[in-house]
Amino acid sequence: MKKLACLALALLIALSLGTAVNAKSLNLAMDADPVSLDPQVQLSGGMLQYSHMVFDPLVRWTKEMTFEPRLAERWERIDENTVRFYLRKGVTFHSGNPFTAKDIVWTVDRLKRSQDFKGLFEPFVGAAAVDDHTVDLVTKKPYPLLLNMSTYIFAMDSVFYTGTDERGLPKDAIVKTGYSFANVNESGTGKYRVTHREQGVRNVFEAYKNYWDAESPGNVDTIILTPIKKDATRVAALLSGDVDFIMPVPPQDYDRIAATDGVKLATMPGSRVITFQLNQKRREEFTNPKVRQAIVYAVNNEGIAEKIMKGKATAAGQQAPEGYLGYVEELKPRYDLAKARKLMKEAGYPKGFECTMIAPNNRYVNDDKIAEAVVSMLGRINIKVNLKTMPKAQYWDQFDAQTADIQMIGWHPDTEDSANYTEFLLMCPNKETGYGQYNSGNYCNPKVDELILACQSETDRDKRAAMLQEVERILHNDAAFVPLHWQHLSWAGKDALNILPIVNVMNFPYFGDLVID
Amino acid sequence: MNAPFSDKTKPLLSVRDLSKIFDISGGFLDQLTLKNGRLRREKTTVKALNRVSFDIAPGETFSVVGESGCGKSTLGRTVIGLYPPDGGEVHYGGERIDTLSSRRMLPFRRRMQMVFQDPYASLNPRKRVAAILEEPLRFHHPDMTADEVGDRVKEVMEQVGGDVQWLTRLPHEFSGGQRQRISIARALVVDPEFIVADEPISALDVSIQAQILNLMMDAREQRGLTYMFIAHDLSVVEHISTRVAVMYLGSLCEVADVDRLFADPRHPYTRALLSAIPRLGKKKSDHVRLKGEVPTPINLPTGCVFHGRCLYADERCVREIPELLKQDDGVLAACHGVEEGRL
Amino acid sequence: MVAFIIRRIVQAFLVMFIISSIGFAIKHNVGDPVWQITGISVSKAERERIREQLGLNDPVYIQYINFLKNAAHGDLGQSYFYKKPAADVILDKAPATLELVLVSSMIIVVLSIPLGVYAAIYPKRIFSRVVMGGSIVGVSIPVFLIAIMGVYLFSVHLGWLPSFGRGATVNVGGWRTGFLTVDGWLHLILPSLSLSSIMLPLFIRLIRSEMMEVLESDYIRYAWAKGLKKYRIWFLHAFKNTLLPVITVGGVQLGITIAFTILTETVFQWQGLGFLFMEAVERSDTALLVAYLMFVGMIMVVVNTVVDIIYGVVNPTVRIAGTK
Amino acid sequence: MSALLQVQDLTVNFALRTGDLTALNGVTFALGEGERLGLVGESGAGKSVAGFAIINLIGKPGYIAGGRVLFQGEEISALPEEAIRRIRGHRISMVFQDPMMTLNPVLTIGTQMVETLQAHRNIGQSEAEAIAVDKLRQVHIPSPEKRLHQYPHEFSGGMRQRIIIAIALLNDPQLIIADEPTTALDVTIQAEIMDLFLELCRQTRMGLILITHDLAVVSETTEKIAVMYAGEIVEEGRTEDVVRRPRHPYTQGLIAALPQGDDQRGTRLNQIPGTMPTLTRIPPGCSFHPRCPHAMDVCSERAPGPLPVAYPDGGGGMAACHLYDPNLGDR
Repeated sequence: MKKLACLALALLIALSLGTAVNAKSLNLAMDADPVSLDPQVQLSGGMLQYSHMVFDPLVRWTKEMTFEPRLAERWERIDENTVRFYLRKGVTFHSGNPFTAKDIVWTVDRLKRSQDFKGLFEPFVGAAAVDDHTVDLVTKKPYPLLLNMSTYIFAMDSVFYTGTDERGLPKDAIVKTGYSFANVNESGTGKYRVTHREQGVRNVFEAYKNYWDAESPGNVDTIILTPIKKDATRVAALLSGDVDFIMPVPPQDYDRIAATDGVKLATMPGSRVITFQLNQKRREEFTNPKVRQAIVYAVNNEGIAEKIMKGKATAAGQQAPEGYLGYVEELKPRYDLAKARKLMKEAGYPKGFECTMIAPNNRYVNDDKIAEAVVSMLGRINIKVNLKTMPKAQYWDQFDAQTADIQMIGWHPDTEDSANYTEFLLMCPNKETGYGQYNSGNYCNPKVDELILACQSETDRDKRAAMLQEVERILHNDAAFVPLHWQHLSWAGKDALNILPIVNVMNFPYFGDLVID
Repeated sequence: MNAPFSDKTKPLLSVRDLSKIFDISGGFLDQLTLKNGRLRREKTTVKALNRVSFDIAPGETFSVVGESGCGKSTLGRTVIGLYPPDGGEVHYGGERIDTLSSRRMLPFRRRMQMVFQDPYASLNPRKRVAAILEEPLRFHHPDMTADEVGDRVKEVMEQVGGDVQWLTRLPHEFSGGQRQRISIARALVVDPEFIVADEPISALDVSIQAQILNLMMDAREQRGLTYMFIAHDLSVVEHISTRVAVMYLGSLCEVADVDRLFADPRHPYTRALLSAIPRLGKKKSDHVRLKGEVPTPINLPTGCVFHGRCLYADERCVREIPELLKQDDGVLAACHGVEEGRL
Repeated sequence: MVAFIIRRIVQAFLVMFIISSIGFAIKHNVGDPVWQITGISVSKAERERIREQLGLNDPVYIQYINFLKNAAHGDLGQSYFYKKPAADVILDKAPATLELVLVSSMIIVVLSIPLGVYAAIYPKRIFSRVVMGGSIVGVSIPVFLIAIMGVYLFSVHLGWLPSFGRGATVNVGGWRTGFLTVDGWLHLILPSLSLSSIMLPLFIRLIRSEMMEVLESDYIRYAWAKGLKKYRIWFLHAFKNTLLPVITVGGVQLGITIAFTILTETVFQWQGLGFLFMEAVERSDTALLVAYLMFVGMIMVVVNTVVDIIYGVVNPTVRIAGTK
Repeated sequence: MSALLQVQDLTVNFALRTGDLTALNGVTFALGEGERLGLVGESGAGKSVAGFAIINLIGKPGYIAGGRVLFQGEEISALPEEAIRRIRGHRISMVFQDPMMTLNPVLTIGTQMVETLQAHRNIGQSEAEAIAVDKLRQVHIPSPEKRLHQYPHEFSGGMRQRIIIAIALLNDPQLIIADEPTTALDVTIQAEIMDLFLELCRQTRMGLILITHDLAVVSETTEKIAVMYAGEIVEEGRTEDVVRRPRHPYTQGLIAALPQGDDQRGTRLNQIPGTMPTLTRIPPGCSFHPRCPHAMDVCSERAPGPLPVAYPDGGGGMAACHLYDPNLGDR
């Protein structure tokens, strides 16, 4: 008996040693760490990156912007308002609880309560369990973005999060600014469990031994996530070997990293578009399409992408990048100073005018430098711009109050869909519906609104694409806004890391699939 | 210009029971102390002047002598109104001046001037001499024309033995003696009657001291000035004074004509002080050696302030504060021993 | 002594009150925290609801009164970002900063005293001139640059020292210390050197000029006239007197070092109060901001008190204020 | 009387950027054992420099440019630093002007006394303290054992100066150089300190150089007087001769400038016109000639050497004045 025990122990040690040999650990440095362990407390890039590590969605985006099954093995549309998902079997949460359709119903219910997600899930009636492993997602009317939204349904452990905690508070509470059970505890189905969390200092993720996805080639068992705020420090940490992987990479260090042996840089055009809005309510001049066009023609956004963004941005002539439904091939950046001057003359402003501009100085890559460049470009068509830049903490209040004639805004659609840009940035501002929430240009074209509203319930992909492209063309001709560029995403890591397969345009690296040689 | 004070029989300056207390205890929190487990507020005060009374007749040079810290400078400054007194009265030319508003005090400020010990500190280093001298003149005589002011300044400059060229220079360009001449000129320029000179020669070398003393004596003769002369150098005091007051710890010990004081000092402290004066060409005589140390004016001794150091003190001296009493020959002495005829 | 203690306590409260008022006055300029705790696509109405919930729509004076009420009970409000009481966050991060400042101060003291004294005794020697010249250069280079240069030289290029963070720490009774591990010390070297680079030149210059002044004094001349040996004159007579102004000025300067940790900690991702403050500003985490200001204010009062006590110990003519 | 100290042609220069300045110009005097000499002059005359030059303790940028100092026959001006250190505070002690500034404020009296003993003698702490207590008693400090542990600020000005004198006495020196020892003190304290000096000199046969601006103080204390003007000794002689029958016009002027007491009260004092020249502007020839009532042509051309002067009672002295140059004819 004793011998047997010894043998078993030896075997156990051998096994653990064996796995230890294969186990790789990753020292990861990002500019910030997740603000909470509750995936529904805030809708932000950092939280989604976290959710993909610890939780699994029903489906997720591929690099090609198609959907791949995760917790849903397959799905089918059963009527115009309903899609049925067939869930993966044998999946367990980190708590050990089995994953079932009930959890999806619970999760969607909670999403509809979440302050940050309720807007996105507004079109949904909810989820209904058909059986333990089948669930229907029902929308109020035909909804073309149902699958897009399913990428946000990160299954939460309904049993784990139900009831009250030791403080007597409900475990499912969503609390933004204080303690909640979900803020400090997690039970997802994702590859990694949070084993240590010192917010802002160090987060340790360990592979969950009963993780369902055995097919993934990923071989990282431990991820140590350290937030490093300062760009230069983050780069130095990689170059000195203190960390293995950093994101984002500041453009000014692209060349240095590319030139350094042992580390490599990965970049990819992203979908965040940087624009300026011309406020037609504040400036009479901006109601004249010729003036708006003149401004668009005067802005050399290719030059900005080349010089200021060091080539790590793609100059834009429209809102949506290539790959999006609304993308129109022929809408190119249009820099033509002569034409801009001519338009100004035609519009009746040969001598130009003076106006104001605001931009943040720590929100987008090189935001203040871009604004300065645009100011000098507009100077060439005699528009004298008084620019004020400020930290993002102060910027959004100013933006909201529309304190300047020209305001900068960048946008990335949470839905990964063209319509989202227009809904927030260019539809006629409407307090009731919330459309045009960030339309500080006060551009308002009923035709555009009509098209966008129509495509919201158009489930035919081709018809929908045609409508969205029509919108882009109208906006282009109207010069509804000043497009600058789509920011590139960037990551850098040691050579041994196979970065490219796991990164994507949404900037949610799928660390579970990371292979370290 | 006012005529000099003419009535020689009445005092020009009369000081009655003048007291001055300085609060050195700082802010409220500094005053807190713990006594017997209780928090108390206690003020620390320096009793710089204790009921000082004297008169100065017109034309006198009234000297106040005493050792450092005895209150003689405070007396000068309180008399001239730089410090408000905490008790007693100051009368000038028959009028009480310590209670006057600063506007009503203005004419007296012209008639009473002060000269300080350290001309380095009392002359504004960034102003030219001309500006320094013109300033009081313009202040007290706003009706004077620029030419009149200029003439008056030049006149005074020559009187103090200065040079007209000095006027364009800054104080630091002068030696100590020259600077003291300038500060005397500043006092004289408004044609005062009464000058309080606080140690005007202490910072100067012997040969320069003589120059300044002569200057002061000349000015007195020419202008009929009255001086209150504050000094610690007894041989100088003996030389220029008509009357001398001896101070100890904020109180007057003895006031007498200069001849009487130096020939026949009454108060034991005066005796000790005089015996200590070094005399040229005399071998050491017997100094009256005082016992103990000068007490602090924070905790004044009871009775006679001098009793702790006095060789003749008795039980009454510890208990009772002696009055400044007039002796047969007019000498005023505050000493029980003198009163009782013991000394 | 009683007055001294009472005064310090009153002073501390006064400082807290004033600082909290200032903190409150500026917190509305730092930005709207609601933008920082919600995703950008959240609707205006939703955002307004959150603002209402957090009491941000109340008039400022009501907010301030509420704050004071809570502060009286030791509650400085919730950190939006850390989702914990701000005071807890501050206490959590304080050890990192205090250790950094402590080590920097030691470096400053250990280096500035011998260098300053040497430069005062031998002002004309080449080494003294090099030290003084170097101190001018040191004063004029921003700490940020020194830190980055240090990282690139010692971490990236030479690979001797870690580039960021505190390394391995040990929790001793709630105090997370880096002093007990080799790794912790390695991580301390660059940040503490960078931080000390701000004050070191000032201290060298201060000690030198004070020492030179003391060396000119009558009692030093008298010490020579007594036939004392030079080392005794320099290191006892002169140095002890040099210390007096250095303690007064230096104590305050070391207090100011806390403020400079903002720069150093940001560069080194040093998870202390300075870093916290920077983040609190960027995140409009206003409760944390006010708590930080109050904590630093309190540290200043404590430093001043300690300086006064040390001064009283070194200088026999000044017993602690209030004792007579 | 054997010579305790001989100062011969001592010259001190200050090296400034603009060139050397002569602060002390060929000063010569001598002092016998137990003798008391007064070195008198106004501020800037160089009397303090002379005092410090004797123990080779002139602050930068000053240096001894010429001459020598013999102490008990030994040329101490040429000694290396360590050897002269052994003389300072041991065989020659100094007393400075302002007792407030002279004692180190942060060290106890005991420390400052014991270190002075231990710097020169190989003795232990308790033995040193015993000597210190003894010396404090000698200068009439009450309860000296207790006082040893106090700091300078706990003493009054007069007490402090007595402590400094006690420190000066610690190693039983043969000479004390007292630089304006009573200038900062009140007149009654001054009298006490001067009495103390006299008492000590008589007890121990110690030499004393009393540097002061106050002729009256010197005249009561010393046997000899040397009068300095602009870095030179212009007159030297027995105290009563110099005070009663001054020969140099400067000494004459100086004495006449002092208030003389009862018989001349209220009269104008004699004043010497002008001021003493600063070191940068010393006139050629006799440095006093611009202020001298007896100046002759030769005075502005040539500096007078030390010339012997005689007194009716057979005493002799020296005056650096062309008036006493027999070659120029008696006046």
